Amino acid sequence: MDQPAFVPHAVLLSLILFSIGTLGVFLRRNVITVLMCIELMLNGVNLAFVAFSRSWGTLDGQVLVFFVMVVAAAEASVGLAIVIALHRHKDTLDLDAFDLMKG
Amino acid sequence: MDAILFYAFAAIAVLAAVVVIAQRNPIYSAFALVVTLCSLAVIFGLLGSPFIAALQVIVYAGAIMVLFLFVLMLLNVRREEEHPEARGGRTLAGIGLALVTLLVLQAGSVLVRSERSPSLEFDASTTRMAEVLFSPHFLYAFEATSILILAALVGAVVLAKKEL
Amino acid sequence: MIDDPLLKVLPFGVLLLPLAGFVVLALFGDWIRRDKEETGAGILACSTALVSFGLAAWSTWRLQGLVATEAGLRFFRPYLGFEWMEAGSFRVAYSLLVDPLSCVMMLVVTGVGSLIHIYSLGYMAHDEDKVRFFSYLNLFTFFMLLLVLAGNLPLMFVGWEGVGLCSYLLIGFWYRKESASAAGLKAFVVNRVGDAGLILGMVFMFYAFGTLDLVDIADNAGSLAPEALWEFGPATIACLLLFVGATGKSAQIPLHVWLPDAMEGPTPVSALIHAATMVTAGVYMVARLGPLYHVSETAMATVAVVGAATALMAATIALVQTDIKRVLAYSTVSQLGYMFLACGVGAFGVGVFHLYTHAFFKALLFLGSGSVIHAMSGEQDMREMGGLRTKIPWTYWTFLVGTLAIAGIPFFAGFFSKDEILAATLSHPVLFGIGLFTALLTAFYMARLLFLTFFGDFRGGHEREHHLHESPWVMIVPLVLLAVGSAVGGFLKIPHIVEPVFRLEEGHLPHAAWLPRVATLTAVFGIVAAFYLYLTRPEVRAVLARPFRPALRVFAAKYYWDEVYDAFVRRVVVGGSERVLWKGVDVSVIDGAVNGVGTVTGAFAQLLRPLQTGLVRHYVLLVLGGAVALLGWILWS
Amino acid sequence: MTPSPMVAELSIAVVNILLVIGALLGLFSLMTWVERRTLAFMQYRLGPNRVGPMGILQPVADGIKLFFKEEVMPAAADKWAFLAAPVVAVSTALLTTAVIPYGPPFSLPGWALLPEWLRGRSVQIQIADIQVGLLWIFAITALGVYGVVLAGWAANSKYSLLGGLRSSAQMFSYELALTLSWIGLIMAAGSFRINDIVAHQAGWFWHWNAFAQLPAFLVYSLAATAEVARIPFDLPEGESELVAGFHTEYSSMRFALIQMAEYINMITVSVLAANLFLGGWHPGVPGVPETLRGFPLGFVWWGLKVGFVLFVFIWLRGTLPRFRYDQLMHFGWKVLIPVAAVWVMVFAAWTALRGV
Repeated sequence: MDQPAFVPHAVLLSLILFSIGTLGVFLRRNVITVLMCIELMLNGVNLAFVAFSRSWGTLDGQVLVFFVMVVAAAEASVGLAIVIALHRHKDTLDLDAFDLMKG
Repeated sequence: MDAILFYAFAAIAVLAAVVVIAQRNPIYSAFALVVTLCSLAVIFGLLGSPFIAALQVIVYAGAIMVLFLFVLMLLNVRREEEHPEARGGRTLAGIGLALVTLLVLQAGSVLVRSERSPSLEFDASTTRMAEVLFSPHFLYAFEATSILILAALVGAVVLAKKEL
Repeated sequence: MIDDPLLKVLPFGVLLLPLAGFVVLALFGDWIRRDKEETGAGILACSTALVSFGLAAWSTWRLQGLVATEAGLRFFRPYLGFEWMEAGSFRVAYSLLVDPLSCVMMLVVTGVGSLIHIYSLGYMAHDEDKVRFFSYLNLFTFFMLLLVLAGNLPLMFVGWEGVGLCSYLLIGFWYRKESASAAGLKAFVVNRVGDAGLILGMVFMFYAFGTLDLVDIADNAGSLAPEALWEFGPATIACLLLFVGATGKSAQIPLHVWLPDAMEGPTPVSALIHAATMVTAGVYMVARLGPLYHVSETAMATVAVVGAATALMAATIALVQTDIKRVLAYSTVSQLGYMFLACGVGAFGVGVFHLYTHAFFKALLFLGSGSVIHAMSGEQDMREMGGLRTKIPWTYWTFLVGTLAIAGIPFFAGFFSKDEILAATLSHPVLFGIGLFTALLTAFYMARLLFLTFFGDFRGGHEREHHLHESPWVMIVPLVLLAVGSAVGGFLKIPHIVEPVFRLEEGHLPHAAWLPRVATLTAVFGIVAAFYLYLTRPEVRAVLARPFRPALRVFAAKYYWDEVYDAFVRRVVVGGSERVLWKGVDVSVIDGAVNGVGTVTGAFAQLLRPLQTGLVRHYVLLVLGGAVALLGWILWS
Repeated sequence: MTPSPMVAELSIAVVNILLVIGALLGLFSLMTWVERRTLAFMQYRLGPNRVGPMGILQPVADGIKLFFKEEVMPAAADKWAFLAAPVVAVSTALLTTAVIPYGPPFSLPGWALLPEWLRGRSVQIQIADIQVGLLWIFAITALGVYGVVLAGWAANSKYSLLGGLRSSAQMFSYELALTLSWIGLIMAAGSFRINDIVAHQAGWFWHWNAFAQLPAFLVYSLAATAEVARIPFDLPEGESELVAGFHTEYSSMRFALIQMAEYINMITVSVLAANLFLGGWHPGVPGVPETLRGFPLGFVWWGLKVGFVLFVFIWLRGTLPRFRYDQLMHFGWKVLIPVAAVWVMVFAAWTALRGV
C-alpha cells in the first residue's frame, strides 16, 4: 500500500498546530486556556507521531500517541484540580496572579 | 478523495486552533479546541490509524475536553480581561515567537525532506495495535500508565475537594 | 548433584517457620497480650520451634537416605529462585546449603532450641513481657538457622548479624536493669569489632577468589597452593580476617570479654545463645571453611594457639568465680577454646563433635543452674547455696550428669569429644599439655561448682531455705531430655559423619591407647581434688592458696582485660576522637566544607534569584528557548 | 450500464443513509405516539386518540404545532452556542447510527425494476461497516455530551446550567459502565465490528450474549437506560427540581430537535441491545430458514427484538419512580462500574484459561 502524498504535510500541520499552541501559552492569561493550549501542543506532537508512524511503517509511533493520551488525561485531571484549588484561594484564574514561587 | 479530505480538515484544524488562542472567551476556546481535535481524529483516520482516531475522539474530545468545559462552567469563567500594561511585552514575545516558528518550520521542512522507507506494508488495525501494545517491549509501560491514571485520579480528588 | 524436590522445600520450611512465629508475635502481640498470662506467645513460639525441629529431622533423614544410595560427597542447595544482589560477577543468591555439617548444626539449633523454648515456658512464667521474650527467641532461632544453612557468606553474614542483634536484645531483655543494658551494649560493641574483621574477610575473599559461595570456596580450596608459616598469601589473609569475626562471636581472646557479662540475660537465653548455639557460630564458620583454613599453616596455627590460650585462661578464671552462671560462662569460653584448638590442628570434625556434645551438656548445665536460681528465687552466688541435693533432686541428678559429661568421665558425651581433641593434638606436645591441663581444671571447677551448690549445708539462711522448691515439669522435662543427650550423645560418630564436608583425605587420627586412661584419670583427679578441698577439708584451701596468691589475684581480676580495654578506649579512642577528630578534623575540615558549600550556594543563588520570577510563562519561555537552541544546534551543526 | 465500483458503493451508501435517517425520523414520530398511548393504557387512560385512526396522526399534529410556535431565546443567552446546541445533539445522535447494521445482509430481489447491477446484489442496511464500530459508537456518544453541555450553558439560566451539569455528569459516568459491558463481547468475538459480534451469537439462543454474558447484559441495560436519561434515571429533566433540565429555555422546533435527538438515542441503544446482546437477526433456534419466499426472515426476528426493547423502555417509564441524584451517582460508580470491571476480569480469566 503506497502511502498518501499528504503524509509529509501532516508533519507540517503538526508543526503549525504546535506553534499555535505555544503562541497561545504566551498570549493567554487564563489558566484554563493555557492548559487547553498545552493540549493543542500535545496534539501537534501526536499528529507528528502518527505521521511518522505512517511514513516509517511501524506502529511504535502510535503506541507513543497512546501513552501521550494517557498522560494528557492524567495531566488534565490533575491540572484542572489544581486550577479549582487555585481559584478557591485567589478567586481569579489570571496566570500572572500566581507568583508565590517568586525568588 | 483522501487528499481533499485531508486538506479540508487540516484547514479546519488550523482555523479552529487559531480561534482557540484568539478567543477571549474560554468556553469558545474550548469548543474550538474540540473542533480541532475532531478534525485531527479525521486526519488520523486518513493516515490509516482508525484506533488512534477513535481514541482521539474518546479520550480527548470525549473526556478531557468535557472536563475542561465542566471546570469552566463550575467556576463560571467569563471573558478574559484586557491588560493594557502587558501589551508591549507581549508584542515582543509575539515577534520572538514568530521567529521561533520560522525556525520550527525550517526544522519541519528538513523532516519533510528526510528519507523515508518507501511504502512498507502498513497495518494499524486494532489487533496489530494490541499486539504491539502488549508486547514485552511496551507491556510494563502500559501497566505503569494504569498506576499513573490511578495516581492522577486520587490526586485530582484530593486537590479539588474542599476538605477531606 | 542430586535432585530431590522435597529437599528443595524442607530447609526453607525449617528456616522460615520461626520467622513466621516472630512475625506473628510482633504483629499480633497486642492481641495476645489481652490474655494476662500471655500463654499464646509461649505456645506459638514452642510449636514453631518444634515443627521446625521436626522438619529439620525430616530433611536430615532424607539427606541421609540420599547419601546412603549414592557414594561420595553429598550436599544439596535449595534455592529460592532469585538473587539477593547481582553486580557484575558478584552474585549473591538466596540459596541454602544442606549437607551433613549443616544438618548437624540445624538439628542442634532446632533441637536444643525447642527444649529451651519449652523450658522458658516455666522459667519466664512470672515475667511480664512474654510476647517480647518469645518473639526474640523465635527471631534468634531464625537467624541462627539462616547462619548455619546459608549457602554463601553474605547470607551467612545476615544470620551472623541477626543473632548478634538478638543476643543484644535478649541480654538486655530486662532493660530496666542498668547492668543488663550495659552488658547488652558491651556484647554488641565487642561483636562489631569482630564483624568488621568478618566483612573485611568477605571483601578480601571476593577480591582474591571471586566467589563467596560456600561450596565453590570449599571445592576450589584444594587447588590453592599451600601457604607455609609466616607466608601471608590470599588464603592466610582471608582466614585470619574471618577468624577475627570468629573470635568476636565465639568469645576467644582477645574479644572474649563480653560473654561473662552476657549472663545478665535470662538464663534460658544464656543456655541457648551463649552456650549451645550462637557462640559456636565461629567454630561452625571455621569448620565450614575448613578446606580453606587447611591451605594456610599460619591461620591454622593462629586458630590453635588462640583456642588453647583461651581454653586455659578461661578455665583458670572459672576456678575463682563465685557466681554460678559466671563459672559456666567462663567454662563455655574455655570449651569454645577447645573447639578452636581442635579445628586449629586440622580436626574440624572433632571440633564440630565437641560443639555438638557441648551443646547438650552446657545447655543442660545452664538450664540446671537456671533451675537452681529459680529455686533460690534469683540468687546466683554459690556461697549462698549448698545442700540443694535433697531439695531439688531432679535438678541435682540432671546437673550431675552434665558435670560428669563436661568433666570427661568415660561414656558420657564429653568424654568422647574431649578425648578425640586431645588425640588430635598429640603431635603438638605443648598444645596437648595445655589441653590436658585444661581438662584437669575443667573437672576441678565443675566439681567445685557441684559441691558448693548441691552438697554441704545450706548457707543462705532460714528464710530462703523455706522457699526452696523444685521447678515445674515444663522445666524438668527439657533437663531430663538434655541429660539423656549428654549421657549418650557421644556414641554418635559426628566426626565421621561430617568428615566429607571438609574435602580432606580421611586422615587416620593418631590415637594412643593410653590416652583415654590418662584423660579419665585427669578428670577423676580433678573431681577428687575438688571433693577434698571443698567438702572434706576446706581449711586446706587457704594453706594451699598461699603460694599462688598473685596468680589467684590475676584470675579473680579476669586477667585485667576489662581494665586494659577501658584504659585503651578511654585514652586512645575517646581522647583521640575528642582532640584530633572533633576539634581538628570535624571543626575545620568537615564543618568548613559544609559551611563553605552553603555559602557558595547561597552566593550563586543570590545571582540567579531574579530568574525566579514565579511566573509560569517565563519558565516556559526559558524551556522553549532551550529547546529552540537545541533544535538550532541540531539543524545547523 | 454498470457504474464503476466506487460509484456503486457510493450510491448504495447514499440510499442507505436516506433509508436509515428516514426510518429513524419516522420511528421517532411513531415512538412519541406509541409511548403516549402505551403509558395511557398503563394508567387507565386513553391517550391521544383523536387525530387520525387511533390517534396515529398525533405526531404530525404535534410537529405542525411546534413548527408554528414562536421561538424564544433568552436575552442573556449566548446566541451562537444556543443555536448550535440542538444541532450538535441531533448530529451526534445521527452519527452514532451510522455504523449499526439494521437487519441481516440480504440479496436484492431480481426485479426488473432495479438496474441490472443491483439485481441479486448482497447488501445490508448499514451506512458504514467499519472495523472499529463499537469504538466509533463510544466516541460519538462521548461527543453527545457536548450538545447537552452547550445547551445548558448557552441559555444562561440556572435551571439549564444545573440540568446541563447533571446531564453531562450522568452521561459520562454511565458511559464508563456502558463501555465496560462491551469489553466482554469484544473479547468473545475478537472484533470491534458489530457484524462480527452478531455473527458470534449464531446458533442456539443461549449463545446470545444476553445469556452467555448475563452480568454484562444487566450492566448494559441499566447503563443504557441511564445514558439516554430514561426513567428511572431521568434526573437531568427532573421537572420537580429543574423545570426541564438543560432544555428548559428551548422552544418550538429547537425543542423538537432536542426531543428527536433523545428519541434517536433511545432507538440506538435499543438496536444495539438487540444486535449486541439479543442475537441480532439470529432467530435463536438453529434450522429456521433464512428467507421466506425471498424475504429475509432475519428482519422479523430483529424487528421483534428491537420492538421488545423499546417497549421495555416505555414499560419502565410507566412503572418505576425516579432516583435521587446522589443515589444515581452512587449506583453508577460504586455498583455498576465495579460489577462491569469484575465481569471483564472474570471473563478475561476464563477466556485465558480456556486457552482461546
